[in-house]
Amino acid sequence: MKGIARSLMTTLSTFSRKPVTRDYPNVHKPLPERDRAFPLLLWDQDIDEPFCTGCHACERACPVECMTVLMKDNPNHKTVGGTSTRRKIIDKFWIDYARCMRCNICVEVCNFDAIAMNNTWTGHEMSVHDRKDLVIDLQGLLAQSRAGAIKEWVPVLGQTNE
Amino acid sequence: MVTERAREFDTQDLLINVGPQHPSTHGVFRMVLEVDGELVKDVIPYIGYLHRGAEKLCETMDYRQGIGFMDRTEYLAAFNAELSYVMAVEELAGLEVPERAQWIRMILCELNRLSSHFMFLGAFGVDTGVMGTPFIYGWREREMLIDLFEEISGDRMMYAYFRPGGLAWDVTRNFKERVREVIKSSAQGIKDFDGLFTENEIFVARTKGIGYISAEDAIDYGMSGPSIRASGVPLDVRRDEPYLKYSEVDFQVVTGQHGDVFDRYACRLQEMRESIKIIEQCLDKMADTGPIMPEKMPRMLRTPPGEVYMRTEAPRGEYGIYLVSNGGNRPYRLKVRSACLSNLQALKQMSVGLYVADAILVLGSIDIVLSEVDR
Amino acid sequence: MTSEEATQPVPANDFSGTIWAEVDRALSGITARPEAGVKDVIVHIPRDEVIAGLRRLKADAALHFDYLRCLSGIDREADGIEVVYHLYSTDKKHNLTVKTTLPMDDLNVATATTVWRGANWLERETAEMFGVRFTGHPDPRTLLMPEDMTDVHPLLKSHPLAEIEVLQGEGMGYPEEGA
Amino acid sequence: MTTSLWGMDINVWANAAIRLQIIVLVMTVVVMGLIWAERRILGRFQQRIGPQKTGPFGLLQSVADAVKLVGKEDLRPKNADPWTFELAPFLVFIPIFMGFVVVPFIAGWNISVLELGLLYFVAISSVNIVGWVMAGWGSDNRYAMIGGLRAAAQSISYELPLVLSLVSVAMFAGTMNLDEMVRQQAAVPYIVWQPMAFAIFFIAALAELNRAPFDIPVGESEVVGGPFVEYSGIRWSMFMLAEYAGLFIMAIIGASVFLGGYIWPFGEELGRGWQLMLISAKAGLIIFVVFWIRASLPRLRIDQLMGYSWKVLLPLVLLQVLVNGLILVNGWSEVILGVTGLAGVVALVTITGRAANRPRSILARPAAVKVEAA
Repeated sequence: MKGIARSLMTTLSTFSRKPVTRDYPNVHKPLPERDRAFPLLLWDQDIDEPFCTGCHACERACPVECMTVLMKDNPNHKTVGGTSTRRKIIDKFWIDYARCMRCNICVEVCNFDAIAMNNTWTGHEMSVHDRKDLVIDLQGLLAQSRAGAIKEWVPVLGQTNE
Repeated sequence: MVTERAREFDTQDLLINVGPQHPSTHGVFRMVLEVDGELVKDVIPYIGYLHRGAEKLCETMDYRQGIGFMDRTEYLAAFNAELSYVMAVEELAGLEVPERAQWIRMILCELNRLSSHFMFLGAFGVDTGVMGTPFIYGWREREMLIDLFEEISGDRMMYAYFRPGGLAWDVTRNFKERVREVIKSSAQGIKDFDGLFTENEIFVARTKGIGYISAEDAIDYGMSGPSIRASGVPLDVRRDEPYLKYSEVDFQVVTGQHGDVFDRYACRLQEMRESIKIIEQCLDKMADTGPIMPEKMPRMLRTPPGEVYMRTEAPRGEYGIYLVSNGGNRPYRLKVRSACLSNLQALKQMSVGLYVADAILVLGSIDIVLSEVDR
Repeated sequence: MTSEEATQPVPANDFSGTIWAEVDRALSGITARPEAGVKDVIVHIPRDEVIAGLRRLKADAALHFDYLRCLSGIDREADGIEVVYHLYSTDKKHNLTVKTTLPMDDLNVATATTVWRGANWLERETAEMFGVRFTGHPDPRTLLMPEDMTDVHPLLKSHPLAEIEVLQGEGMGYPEEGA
Repeated sequence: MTTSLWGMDINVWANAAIRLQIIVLVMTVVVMGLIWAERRILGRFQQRIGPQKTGPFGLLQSVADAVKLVGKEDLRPKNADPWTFELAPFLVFIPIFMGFVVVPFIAGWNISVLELGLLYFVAISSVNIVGWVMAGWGSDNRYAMIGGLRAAAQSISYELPLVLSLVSVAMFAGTMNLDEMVRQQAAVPYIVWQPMAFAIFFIAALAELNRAPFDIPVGESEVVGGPFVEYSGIRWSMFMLAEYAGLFIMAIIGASVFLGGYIWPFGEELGRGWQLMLISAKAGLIIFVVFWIRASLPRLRIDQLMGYSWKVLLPLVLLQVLVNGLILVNGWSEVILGVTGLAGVVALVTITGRAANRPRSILARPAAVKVEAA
């Protein structure tokens, strides 16, 4: 019976401890900087256009082929009287969040630091009624960064803490 | 006598279908129990409900892309699964992993072992019939560990953090303090489980002496991990064929003596204490800064033709990756040697002749993860 | 080990420092061809003799390969299918890889369940994935695949991987794709 | 045939009907409260909060659940035996509520004072086994059938120690009238003279109510809910209602028979409200322990469960009856009763401990492969 008593005492000791419940939908725990939700595109606030040039690097590297990228000539390029140094720029971009497996490879292969994993709660709470709604277009992908609502973390492969 | 009676009353054995949606099958495992009253006469396991063809998929992906799929074959101990995979690639490509990266890998794998075993303790406790308490204890501690993994790798379960050659990026700056904090909380969790179960008479009466498998049988079935060590076979890849820095740390290979359900439980509990010891040693020996990837990494990793069978000790046993390369940037053939699959084969031998309730415990004590069994 | 070393085929007579000498002794009378692997020695044994060879490797006192780590297949396309046995000795702590090659038109090999019971499910998996028939197998059902799917062998290179379906439902797809 | 209710003289049957109606209504609320309490208490034992969203402290959670259950479709499996399946919940539900007829809540307030109240209670409370078996059989589900048969075996086995433990108290009290028994405890509750009977009563009551660690008929991890695996909606909620009403009635009976009911330690002069508080506190304590045990102990196996009843509880409680008889017939001091009772508790604990720690049938084997020093 000693063991049963010990077991009862164990539960009694947890009874007196503070509950560990996180009141999830009401209280969101702070997410770490590196948190990985779904990828989104970043907005170059200085020139007011996306960083993405539509180079297809991420599309090719994606293991699950969830991206579709189309590029166009940049109408804002210097040669045509604009302010941008980007000759090509993203025209259309779709990411199927339903298929994305959040492996971070697209971020690593991007040469322009134009794509990042969403590290805010908006990136996690994506439930929709129809799978179709998880295919996000360019506007949707850029919206959060354009509004400045994200402090992105773009990891560099093999980067150390020096 | 019995057969005569059976003829007289025309009795027949009852077939009970346990799973794939039964609460105690830990996923989508299905077994058909042939019972006579409450006694199990035969067990017919069915697996494959979670087969996603990870091996075939990896043949079409380059080495980096495959990492994400390895996570998904072993979702409770994804670091360990990744480790086998990236080490197989490193072994083939002849990559030298920086020392610091090895220490970090080791710490993360041992932490993952802790989190996986907490999950086992919780689920197994619920199998024995405690209303939810062990499960919440397990989740509580696992949550701490997972939060740490999230801080480091960015994801809670599918880390995709190890890369051929090292690590994707460095750990957080307060890594050591955070790990110390977390293992302190884990030690408390182990204490809680110890208090809840180890001496509890009912638990002892339920688990001791059932689900027996002898050392010879366990070896014959190819069991591994705590399931075989409980039978008294000190089979541990970490010590027999040390990888990473396991030869430089001091730890015990925990073995049981009886090969029953209780020993499998006790082995895991003790193994968690050993894991904490390993982590503490790693923290002491690990450098604070240093490279985590080799100096020169090719943009697209190619391996020379050849093959390697890389084995590591995952929480559930030997997680092996058989990687065959034909010189390209992707595996020619990838075989995942699943510890659970081999452990599960012995289920029938362990459960026949027991009560239905015991058969559930035996299944729980093997600690299966169906994504690893089915891949 | 650098990549150069790994690619260099070790001369067939240079297996010093490996367990090949022991294996050669244990397998006397059985055709066996060694090959250097990255970690373990690989031994090729013809199909007809492989089970006898495995049994001897297990029974041999000095080798005592009592533990079957893994059993799998490799589709070498025109060269047939290789059945690979990874062996381990729990007390002597050494490894060996045994391979046998089956020609594509005759995928039969005797079962290893008579040597290790643990080969049971591994062989079932290999059988359904590659279409290899393990003669004498006590339980030749499918393992991971549906019970009636005995004519499809997904891990063969000839078996196509399904296209990632662009449409995820009726009338769905990337809007304005290719526009 | 008239009797008095709130100062009015009314027909005795009408009186009973009115009182029973009140009981059923109050009990439904009490059961909801119990379910809420169990969830909150289990939550705290597991270091979480429990229901907290519906109403203050989640108090309305049970109401919300009840509304949901009532609104749910009442499913019946195609191959189920319609009559057995539909009738079973009532056969579980009604006997439990009929048990409330004799329960002495407070002084002068029970539905009916029966001279053989205790006998009536033990008789009526065992009828619901029929309902369990019917539910198990009628569902056409193998889990349900195993669960139903387990329930039958278990209830029959534990009925005996339960009844005999009450018998030993009745012998001591010299009456089976529950009201009378409570009044006799004004000075000293019976638990002092009959500690072992109380221990056995508590254990057997746990088993009778299918509570942990004796919840094998409904064992979630084995038979997935047992007899009511196929029930849904209102019928399922009737099982739940019966389960918690049974828990409550057992706690009240235990508090009345062993812990001095509404009388001890403050005497009979206490106001009715305080009496209600007192009995609620005592019953609440028993219920809390039941919840506590549920949060801590694993489930027994069927053979261990049966063995424990027949090999441990039954002989001990029979011995208690014998000792009681001996002492009462010879007119020895009550103190001997208390001492022997305590000795019995010690024996119970020792035997239980030894039974659980029996050496394994498997002998320890030296490691098959030599362990080398790490």
